[in-house]
Amino acid sequence: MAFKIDVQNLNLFYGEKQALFNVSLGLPASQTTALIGPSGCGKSSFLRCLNRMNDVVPNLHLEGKVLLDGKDIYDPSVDVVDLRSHVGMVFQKPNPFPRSIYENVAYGPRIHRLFKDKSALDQIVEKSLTRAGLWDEVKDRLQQAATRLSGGQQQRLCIARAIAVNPKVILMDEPCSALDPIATAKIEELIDELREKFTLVIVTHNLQQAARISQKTAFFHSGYLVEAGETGELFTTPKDERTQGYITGRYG
Amino acid sequence: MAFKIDVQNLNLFYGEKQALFNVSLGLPASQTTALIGPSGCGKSSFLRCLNRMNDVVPNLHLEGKVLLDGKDIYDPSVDVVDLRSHVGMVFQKPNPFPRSIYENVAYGPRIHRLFKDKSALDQIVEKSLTRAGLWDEVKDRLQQAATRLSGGQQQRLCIARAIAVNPKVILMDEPCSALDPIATAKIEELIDELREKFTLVIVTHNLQQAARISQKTAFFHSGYLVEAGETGELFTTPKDERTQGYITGRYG
Amino acid sequence: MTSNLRKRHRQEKWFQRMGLFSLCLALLFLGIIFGKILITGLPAFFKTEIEAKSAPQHLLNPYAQYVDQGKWTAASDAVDMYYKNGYPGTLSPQDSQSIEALKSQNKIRLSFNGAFFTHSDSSAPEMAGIWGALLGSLLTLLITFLTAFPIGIGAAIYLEEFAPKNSHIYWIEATINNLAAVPSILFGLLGLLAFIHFIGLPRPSALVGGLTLGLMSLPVIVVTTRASLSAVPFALKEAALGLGATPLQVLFHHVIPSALPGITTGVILSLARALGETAPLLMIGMVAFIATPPSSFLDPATVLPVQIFNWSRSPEMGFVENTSGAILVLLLILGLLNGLALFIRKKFETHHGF
Amino acid sequence: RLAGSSAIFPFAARVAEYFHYKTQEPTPLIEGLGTGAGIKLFCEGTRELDGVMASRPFTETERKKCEQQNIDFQEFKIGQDGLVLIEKKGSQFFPIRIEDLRSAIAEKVFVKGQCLKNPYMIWSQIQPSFPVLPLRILGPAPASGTYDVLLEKIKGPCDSLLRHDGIYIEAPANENLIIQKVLTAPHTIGIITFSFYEQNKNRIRALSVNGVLPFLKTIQDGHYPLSRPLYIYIKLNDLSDHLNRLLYMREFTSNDAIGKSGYLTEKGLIPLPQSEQRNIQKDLAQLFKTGGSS
Amino acid sequence: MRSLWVERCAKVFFFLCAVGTVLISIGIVVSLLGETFRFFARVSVFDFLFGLTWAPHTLPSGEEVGFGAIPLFTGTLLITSIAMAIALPCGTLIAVYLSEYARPSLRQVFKPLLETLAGIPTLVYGFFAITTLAPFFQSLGDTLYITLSSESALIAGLVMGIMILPYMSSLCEDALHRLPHSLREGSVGLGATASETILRVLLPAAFPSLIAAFLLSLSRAIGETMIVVMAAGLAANLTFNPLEAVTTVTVQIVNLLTGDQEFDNTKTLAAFGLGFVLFILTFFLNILALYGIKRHRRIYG
Ligand SMILES: Nc1ncnc2c1ncn2[C@@H]1O[C@H](COP(=O)(O)OP(=O)(O)OP(=O)(O)O)[C@@H](O)[C@H]1O
Ligand SMILES: Nc1ncnc2c1ncn2[C@@H]1O[C@H](COP(=O)(O)OP(=O)(O)OP(=O)(O)O)[C@@H](O)[C@H]1O
Ligand SMILES: [Mg+2]
Ligand SMILES: [Mg+2]
Repeated sequence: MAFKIDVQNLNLFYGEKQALFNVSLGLPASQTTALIGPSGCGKSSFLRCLNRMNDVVPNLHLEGKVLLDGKDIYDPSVDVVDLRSHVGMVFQKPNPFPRSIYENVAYGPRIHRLFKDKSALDQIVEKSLTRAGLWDEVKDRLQQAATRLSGGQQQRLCIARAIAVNPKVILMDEPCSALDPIATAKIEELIDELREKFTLVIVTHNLQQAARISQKTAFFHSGYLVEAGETGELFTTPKDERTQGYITGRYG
Repeated sequence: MAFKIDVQNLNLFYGEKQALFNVSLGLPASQTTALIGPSGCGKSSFLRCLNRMNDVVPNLHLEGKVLLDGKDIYDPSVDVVDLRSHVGMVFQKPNPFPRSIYENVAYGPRIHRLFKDKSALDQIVEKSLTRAGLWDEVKDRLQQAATRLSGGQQQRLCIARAIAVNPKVILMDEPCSALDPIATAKIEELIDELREKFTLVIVTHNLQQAARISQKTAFFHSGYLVEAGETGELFTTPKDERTQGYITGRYG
Repeated sequence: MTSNLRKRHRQEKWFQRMGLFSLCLALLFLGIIFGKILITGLPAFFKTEIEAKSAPQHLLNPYAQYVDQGKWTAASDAVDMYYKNGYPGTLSPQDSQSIEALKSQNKIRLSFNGAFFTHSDSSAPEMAGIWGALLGSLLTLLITFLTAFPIGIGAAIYLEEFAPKNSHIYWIEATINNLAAVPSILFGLLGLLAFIHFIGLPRPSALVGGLTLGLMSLPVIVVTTRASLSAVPFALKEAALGLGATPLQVLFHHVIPSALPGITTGVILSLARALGETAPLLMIGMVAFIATPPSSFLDPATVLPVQIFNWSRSPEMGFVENTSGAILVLLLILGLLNGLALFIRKKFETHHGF
Repeated sequence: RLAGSSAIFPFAARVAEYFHYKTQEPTPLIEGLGTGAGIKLFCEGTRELDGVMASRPFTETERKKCEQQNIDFQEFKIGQDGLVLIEKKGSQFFPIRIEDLRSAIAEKVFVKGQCLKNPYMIWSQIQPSFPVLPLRILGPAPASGTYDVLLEKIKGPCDSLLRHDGIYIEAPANENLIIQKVLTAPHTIGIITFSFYEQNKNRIRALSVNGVLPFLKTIQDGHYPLSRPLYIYIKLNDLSDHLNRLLYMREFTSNDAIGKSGYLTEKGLIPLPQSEQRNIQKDLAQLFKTGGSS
Repeated sequence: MRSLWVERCAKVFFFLCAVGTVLISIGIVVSLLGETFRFFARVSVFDFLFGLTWAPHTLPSGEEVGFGAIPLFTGTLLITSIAMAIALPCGTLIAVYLSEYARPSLRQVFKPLLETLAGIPTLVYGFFAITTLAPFFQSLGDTLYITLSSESALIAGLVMGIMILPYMSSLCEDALHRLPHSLREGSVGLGATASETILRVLLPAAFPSLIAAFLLSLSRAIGETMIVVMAAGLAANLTFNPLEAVTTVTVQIVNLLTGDQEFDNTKTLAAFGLGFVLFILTFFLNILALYGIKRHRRIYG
């Protein structure tokens, strides 16, 4: 099976401290992969390796390979700016720019010059917002400040913003943890739709959520990838007893 | 049935905006009552009325009665400082004082002068920490800064701090939402034990949690108390269709 | 790599370089200024001395005949300049010859200028020192502190913790913010009218200077204190309130301790600013020749920056050195104050776990 | 305790120190507030001022104010101050006349029977013999006493101020800076007081005015046209309790101070002619008598 | 119940402190107003505010002439604009560099350094700027065949710019540093370069604080006295040519009040008139800033 992203023997160090131990994981295209595990096990660290968001962290040291479409993204020839336009990211807390809704979505296309004229840009914005299920709610107030949207709307706006640059992969780090159930439900629905076009990787604390939305699940524990596999299988018949302990809630 | 706290026809206004509409709810002694409902429905507002934490909010206006052991806490003769020593509160995010663990727990007894001498205070601290299930973990480092504890430990410390003034009622506003599953499990266990001595009121977003730990559940919706009753009953045979919609996850 | 991408990277590099360039440019200018201060100021810490008996009177400092200054006596300003810089000034050719003669006899020497730190102002640069001004600055600053600190903190606490959020308070806030930006010279005018003309306090005393600078520092202290008070997480106050603490207990047990590093640094920095202020003090007449160091707040006093200002416009060449020397001392004190502020901030910063 | 003109400030301070060393009395306090502020304080009567330093005589209103407050005072003209036109040593020297100076710095000049806005931009426009250099003159600012003196001295048929079109530059009250600027910008003429000139003689050079160079002597005997008198006014109220005032003035007017080679003369104060000096000393002696008896 | 009156007293004390602070403001206005009125009794407001000549003088006829403050304000404006033209871009760039590009260790060294520099008395800058920088710029001008006189607005402005620079960049750095990290992540995660993040996200987001920093620096420049006392002349030329000498309001205030004029004379009263206008000016600037910030907050939360 060809993975969209293939991580091979990844070791990650924050200074002296090793945060990831020899992690190998393939992320299949057009599927949603959920990363679960107790707090501090390295889920976020792993996720951030996938689009080199870790680059700016001081003293960070990394070994191993991360192949995107077969090409190592840590190769010196790879341009990280370009890479991130292919691998988008959505964060735990919605972080819209303090500008208008329109500008938020137009930001990515603008910096990457993905459009010819104003109307093309308008189209991109509309399409992205529609995909993110936000268009109907905001179409009359595109010029309004994005920060005045509700939390769930903001998070969907962030997703729209990420979609707008037309990435291949979208990484999400606990996108729903700051949201209430209704907003969460909307986002889950959205994730399910997006799967068709994008490869999705989602970190979540919520096992039910992982079970609901993902096709593949990877369980991390204190820096090790303990188990990964088809979601249904992993939740029903975990092979490792640590996985079992975690998903039954007996243990972290 | 005599309620520890009996709320009668409570209307709450933030300036012009009404946040609670004619809420009447009795909170039985030595039981845990869970408050559930979608975001913004007024759970926190309601909870904060119970120990007048809302007093500092500007433009707040309140009608109705809140009886604690039959006495209206909004009566002008009631001293709010005294009231709060009877009705403790634990918040969503653990908020220990930036002092030692010992000082955190000792703070309440100190300001209320609840002890005779140093050894009595030591005893109070030990007892509270033991009740909060934290004593074994911290007994060797009571003088260490509380902020260096992990999130779950901090939250238990906050509970210990609330217990230390020997309140009758403890209010908790989403005490586990910032915690990982293991820490959550520990807190839930603790809540279950505390119920024997205290009357507990807990706001939570997590329906499973509400079902696990509470004896009575109240469902709020956009400022109205839609339904309240025995937890098992409410979750299995909700009377209102809004309740039904919410607990089946179909609807906010 | 597409051309678009290459262009963006080029822009990126240029932008970064511009930042670095600005930084270097600013450092360069400041470096020039400080280098110059150091070069002109250092000689002020040394002075020329002559063996009193062997030299003509007029080569010695003008007061040599009235006070016995021991075997070695400070030479006159002109000799000092000549000996240090070979700069003839107002010396006659005979004078230079006699200095050369003294030199060959080892009866003239350069020694550490202790008098610069122990003497007060004098009209003769070779005898002038900064002690009186330093003491004046200290007394003035003390008054500034005593007035601005309690009132400033009190006002900040009221506005941040107790004030109702209504339009009156809004105007009070706006006014205080404005005051923080009002030119310092206007505080000088206020001091002149209020303290001297209206109340009739003695002038030029540390009291009036201190009060004037106090007025000036007050709004700054209010603003910085408010900033650090508002940085105290609300959760902390909630926690204490929830335990049944009174508002005052919350304030003194939690809010102020948490905000203390910020408050102290703010206060120290505003005092540092008051220490270096000249213009408002010119207005209230602290431009004075005061040879006796002040011994109380009502005594005539001047402050270091005003002394510097005064010296800088004196005709004698020696005062140029003295000016720079005094500036060096002033900078040193400011540096120490800033260091102290930094130390306090680093040392006592509370780390909230949330 | 004296306050007033900053022009007399250095002299008064120097005398104060000698006074201290000679009599062992505390050093008097000298404040350089400016003549106006000094007189205001003096005449308000509430202050402890014993005297005021002035670079101009009292005006009528000031006298009246003092009278209202019952303040008696005695005027002492203690010397003169010369204004020196300086240039950087080594620049081209040219003798200047008062009329030339007027043409250079007045706002309106008298040309062909008319008062016109000053048209001169280059020295040689004023006098063909002058160098072909742009006019650039640094001098006192309007609020200072020196400015008024300058204005008075160059008074011509047109009642005019000094020009402010950038040619006459009103410099800050810090003459060291004027000297600095003259040194760094060649072809600039500075107008400074004699004491500063004395201290910096080796770097700058004076221009002759009406053919007279500024020396102690020429200013003293009035040949040099640009000079102004300096005064000290001493309060006479309760003189018997404040004999120090007179003692101080005795020091000030002694030969040691303003004599031919007195220490103030070395500092650049232009002493009075012998006869006038003797008169002042006599006045002072008189005061000693009456002050002591009353 | 317990020590209720202590709570009350404390509250009253704090309130009085706040009121006291405001009283200072009122004190300034009132004290200036009295003298200002006396001044305007002699010189008409119109002549003062719109007159083009500043050369205070009483004609023998008793007429007061030359009290036109326009040259002082244009002079202030000119010097301040030059100063801000330096401090604004340089200050922002330095702030951006320290906050976004520099290694944390570098930042730790430079931040306190900036704060220390910002606190240096302007007298120091004034004195040495004139004795070192002015000749430097002058010779620089000479090599470029520009006559830069040492009291030209340009040099005074440059020096003031350099003086303001540490203050400005320190304030801006604070503003940038306070921005949540999530904003940077959001932008970088979309594939923006650092400069794009800064220019399009961070600076707009920090806009209110930047404006506040700018206006604080501006007020400081407008109110700056000692540098101009030492650097620029006192020549009240009505000009916008930065190569000519101009003067500023604050300098004139010092000059008028420490001069040899008779005290209750129109010239000295003019100082209070100038002070009053200056106060109104800074007040207005700050209200403007406050309004701008509020507006921005209202739009962008
Ligand atoms: N910048 C950093 N420097 C040093 N250590 C770090 C850094 N970031 C994370 N770590 C450490 O690396 C480990 C993994 O952290 P990571 O944030 O990836 O965990 P996580 O699984 O995302 O946890 P959570 O569920 O709480 O978000 C933790 O022990 C953490 O303390
Ligand atoms: N201080 C306040 N001023 C004005 N309105 C407020 C204030 N606090 C809360 N509200 C409003 O009152 C309503 C109820 O808020 P509340 O915080 O009680 O909801 P909640 O049920 O706790 O929601 P959540 O689950 O998100 O915490 C909301 O619409 C909220 O916007
Ligand atoms: Mg994480
Ligand atoms: Mg809530």
